[in-house]
Amino acid sequence: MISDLSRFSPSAAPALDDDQLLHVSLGPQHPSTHGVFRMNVALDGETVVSLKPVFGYLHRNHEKIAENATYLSSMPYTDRLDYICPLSNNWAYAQAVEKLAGIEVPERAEYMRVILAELTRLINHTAFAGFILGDMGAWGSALMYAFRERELILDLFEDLTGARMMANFMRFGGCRNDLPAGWAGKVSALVDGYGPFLDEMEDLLIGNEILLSRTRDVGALTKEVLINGGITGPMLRAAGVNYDIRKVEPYGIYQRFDFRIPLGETGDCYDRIMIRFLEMRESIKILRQALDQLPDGPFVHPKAKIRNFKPPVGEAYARIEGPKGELGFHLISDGSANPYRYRVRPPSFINLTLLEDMCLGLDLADVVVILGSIDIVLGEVDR
Amino acid sequence: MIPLIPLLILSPLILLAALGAVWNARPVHAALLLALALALTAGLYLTIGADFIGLVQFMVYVGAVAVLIVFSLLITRPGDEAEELARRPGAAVSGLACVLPVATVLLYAVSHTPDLSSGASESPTLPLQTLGKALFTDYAPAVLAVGVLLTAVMVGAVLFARDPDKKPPTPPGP
Amino acid sequence: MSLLAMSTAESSLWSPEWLPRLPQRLVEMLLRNCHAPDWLVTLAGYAVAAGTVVAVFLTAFALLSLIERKTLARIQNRLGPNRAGWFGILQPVADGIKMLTKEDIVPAKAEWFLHLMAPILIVVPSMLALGVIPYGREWVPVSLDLGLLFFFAVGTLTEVAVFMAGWASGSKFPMLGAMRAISQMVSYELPLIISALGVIMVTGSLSLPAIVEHQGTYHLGFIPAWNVFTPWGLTATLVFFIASIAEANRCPFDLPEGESEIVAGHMTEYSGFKYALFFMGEYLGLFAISGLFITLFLGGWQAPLPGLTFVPSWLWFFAKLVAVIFTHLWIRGTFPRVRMDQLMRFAWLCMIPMALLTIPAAGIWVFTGGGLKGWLVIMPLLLIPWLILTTIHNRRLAPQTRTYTFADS
Amino acid sequence: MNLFGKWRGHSASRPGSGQNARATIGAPPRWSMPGLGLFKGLVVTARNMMQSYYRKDRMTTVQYPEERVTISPNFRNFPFLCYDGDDPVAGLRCTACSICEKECPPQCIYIVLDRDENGKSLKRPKLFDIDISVCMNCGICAEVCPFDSIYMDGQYEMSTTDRFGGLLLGLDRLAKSADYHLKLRPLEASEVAARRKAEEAKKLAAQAAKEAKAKTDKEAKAKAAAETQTAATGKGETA
Repeated sequence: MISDLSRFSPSAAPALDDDQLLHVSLGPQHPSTHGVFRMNVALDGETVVSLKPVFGYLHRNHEKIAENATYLSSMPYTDRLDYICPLSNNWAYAQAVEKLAGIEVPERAEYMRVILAELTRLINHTAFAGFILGDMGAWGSALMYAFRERELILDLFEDLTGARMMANFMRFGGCRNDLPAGWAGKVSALVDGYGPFLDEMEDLLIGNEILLSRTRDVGALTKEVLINGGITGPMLRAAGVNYDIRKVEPYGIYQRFDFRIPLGETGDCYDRIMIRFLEMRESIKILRQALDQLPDGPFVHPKAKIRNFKPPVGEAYARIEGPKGELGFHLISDGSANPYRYRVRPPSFINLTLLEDMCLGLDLADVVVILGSIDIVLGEVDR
Repeated sequence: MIPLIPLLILSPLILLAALGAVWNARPVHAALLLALALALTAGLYLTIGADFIGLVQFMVYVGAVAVLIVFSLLITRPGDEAEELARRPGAAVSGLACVLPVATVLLYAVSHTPDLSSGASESPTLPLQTLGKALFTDYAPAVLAVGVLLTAVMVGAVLFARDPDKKPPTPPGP
Repeated sequence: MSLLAMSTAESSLWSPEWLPRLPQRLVEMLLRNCHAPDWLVTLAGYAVAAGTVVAVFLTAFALLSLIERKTLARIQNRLGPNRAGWFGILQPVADGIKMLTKEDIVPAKAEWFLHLMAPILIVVPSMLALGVIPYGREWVPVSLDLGLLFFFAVGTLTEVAVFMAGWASGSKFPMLGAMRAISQMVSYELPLIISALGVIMVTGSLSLPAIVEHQGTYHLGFIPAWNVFTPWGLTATLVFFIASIAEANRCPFDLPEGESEIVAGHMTEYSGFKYALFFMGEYLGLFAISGLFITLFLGGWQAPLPGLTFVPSWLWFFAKLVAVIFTHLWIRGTFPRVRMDQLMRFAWLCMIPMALLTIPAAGIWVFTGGGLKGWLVIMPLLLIPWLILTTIHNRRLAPQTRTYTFADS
Repeated sequence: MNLFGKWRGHSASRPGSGQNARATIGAPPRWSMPGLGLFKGLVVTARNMMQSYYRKDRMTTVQYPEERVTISPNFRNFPFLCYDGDDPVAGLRCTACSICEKECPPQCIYIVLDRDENGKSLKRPKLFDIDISVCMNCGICAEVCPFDSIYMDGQYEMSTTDRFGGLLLGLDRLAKSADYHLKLRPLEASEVAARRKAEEAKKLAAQAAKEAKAKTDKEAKAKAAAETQTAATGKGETA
């Protein structure tokens, strides 16, 4: 149980002929892979010599469909990008269209959006903690605890948006409907109960020696590599790069809240887990402030159009700090009811690009943990 | 009286398994047949009342030696080298050189054993304590020599398996 | 009528202590009454005794497959299977029917004979091992002088079986699983056997009933003289327990079948009843190793307090078995899996040194005659190396300083 | 038993912004008992196991179908068509304008306008099909409908053994009364009903005004016509 990688260094792995290696296809039907992701791994013993990710099994032509549909009809499709956190996707897309058409968002809607986005962050990071334990072979206990809390938030979403996951809630210029009576109170009750739950999860995970030895010094890359690879989100911050779009390029009303960005040092899998836990604590802080300050007013801009929406000719890129990283939407309008070009910058997909660099020279078992620590959702990778 | 029936059943089986182990072209099958031969030999010991020897034979030879052979086959993935080795001109000579002394010793031992069917009327059961005492008093030098040999082998194996250059993994640069 | 007369004469036959051997006794009596030859009586007696053990443990296996799911479900705040019968009690039956009716698939590249033999060879040694464990004062299916040796000897057969399963499947994941399984079993058999040596030294016998008898007294009138309550015994208990988890391929050492990495290891290419046999072999192995653990360290069938001896001894054994198996389930519900190199390192750098230390410690214990003097001499002998080992571990493994910065802007 | 130092409550203990605050997490004890973290994990799972016997809120599952969670009234599933009164055909609010058909993201709505024999629109659907195997429950059709006709249903037990016909809902299965809507979502439905009533009243008033105007117009026209006629006749007479 001693994680001393030096004995198993990649540099010591002798160069072998291809036919001496064991070629294993992990996925698309494999119990470890998230969704239908596939890795073609060449093993020397159990040491990874090469790893080729294969994806596209869940490709749904999202971008092309969006170019042939009205602006509003793409909104429900964004739910299905990263289906763990649909509301942040909604926000990113709504923001892009608002930028394109120059639509104002009322105060109350901004607060609602912040509350929903931070709840989504809680969902994502909680589920992540459960999933990574599953990847390490724990028999689902952490996952069940995580999903129990996630269910509570999903109940709130259902009450507000009508759907647990596929919310389709944000509209250009606000939100679809106002908060139901008593909803804000329920959120603050949930936020108050979330701290103890996080304490429990930390007891279960953070000090666990097996988890420590499985995750420490596994899958670390230098800051430079991560930045050059375009990695964003908790993965980048775990390596100590202070890059959070909520601070770097504040959108919505994030500059009104007092919160901090946790940064790690080494960027290994353990730091990635820890950063997510710390981010959840910060999200709770944001949620408390937002709930306190929630103003009255319209939930959508009164002049926002639902039918016959045609933004002026132009181009817009809007990005938010999604739970998994920078989520951006790039839209080009030719003045018609459909976008001329519609492009998503998916954090999962881009974070996945350095998978092989992280895995080389490590064990097969580490590959699974590293893939888990990247936190991908195949809906977003394959689009 | 040594039970004759198990001997008659087991000995041909042991011989067959041993011959199979020698002649089988597939190394894994040969190793498994060797394990079978060793296990059957353990059975032979058990039938003549040498329980301790039988069980130790089973545990050490089937459980450890055969498994190690099999394991080394697994990690080395032998291809055609085995056949190639067998076709070498010196193979027969070196094989004979190994077999002859062993066979001589065995034949000598068998021919000098007193007639068991008349002499030992019942199977001699040796108490474990006696065995242990004998091992650590009369045969202590032999035990020590074996211990030294095994230690040397183990140290050698550790040194052999050690990685010569211990560099920490450096993440790939930009 | 004579049967009844005999049974009333042998009144002990009807005491609860004899209950598990009742079938054996009855068959023997019946045969004797029919003037069967002695060898037939003995043979039939053994057969019935073996049948009893098999029946008991197959029932226990069925129950455990349900209880495991129920316990894990409760740990995860679910209810577990509760649809088949009352509280899901018929779930094992449903599972069995499902397994039996499933298609048996043999891969095209498989060696069909070895592929078929492997599941059988997994079950047989576990059953054999169950035969030598003393379950009660009067219930020892086969009392061997070399019981412990027999147990370990047949236990080694599972390694060959696992190898056969992995190799004969002609597939990659089973091969990886077999490699992992063999290296793990070979590594953990050492601490397992070495930690049992202390018990042999103290008892002076390899016979399992003798080992239990030796733990039958009570210190100060209430502390049972189990081996776990001695300094060397405590160390050996911990080492043996951890090694037994690894031998039984249970979490957190379930690498050979680590499902998130290598699908199901050596069992990947098995389906239907062959898979069920693997499952059965694994559970029977768990029973056997836990039974041995209880016998060696937890006093076997001895009651935990002198006043509690009126309870039949085999009930105590099974109560302890339930406790040990619950611990296994609890661990499975909590821990993630370790990695291969960590597993080996842990075996060679931590388990084997500590196991080796129990041998001189047990020797000193016998030499000093136990008691306070024994404790005083042995504690430093075990504690100092343990402190050194944990310090080494702390440097490498235990939480090192990690500083997380909070950027305000 | 907090092995990992000051890592909880760090926000309170770390005042002052501007410079980066540092928190040491992940425990730097000089010597710690190996296995303590594992033990803490065991305590957590044991506590959860015990609580699962007496705390309902700990449970992650419910025993559906015997036990059901209460569904939020806002829950939406598949669309339905609303009709007023008792007649699903005559009272249907839908005018077959096809806005929902156009806006539907997965294009699962199919509408055919009903026409009379002259080819004139009857402003009602002849065919209105929703393929709920395609529908993704987004609710955009309900949102864009200008006639308060299409709403999202809360019915979720819709499994069927017929993959094709059973999942293609026609007018007969889609049409549901306004009372059903009121029962399903009282808040939304009563709002809609009030608005419709007001609109109806306004419409009626407008109609009345229009009719009155038309009447006056007609009268005026008739008068004018009569005048012209008399004039014409007068002319004719004169001619």
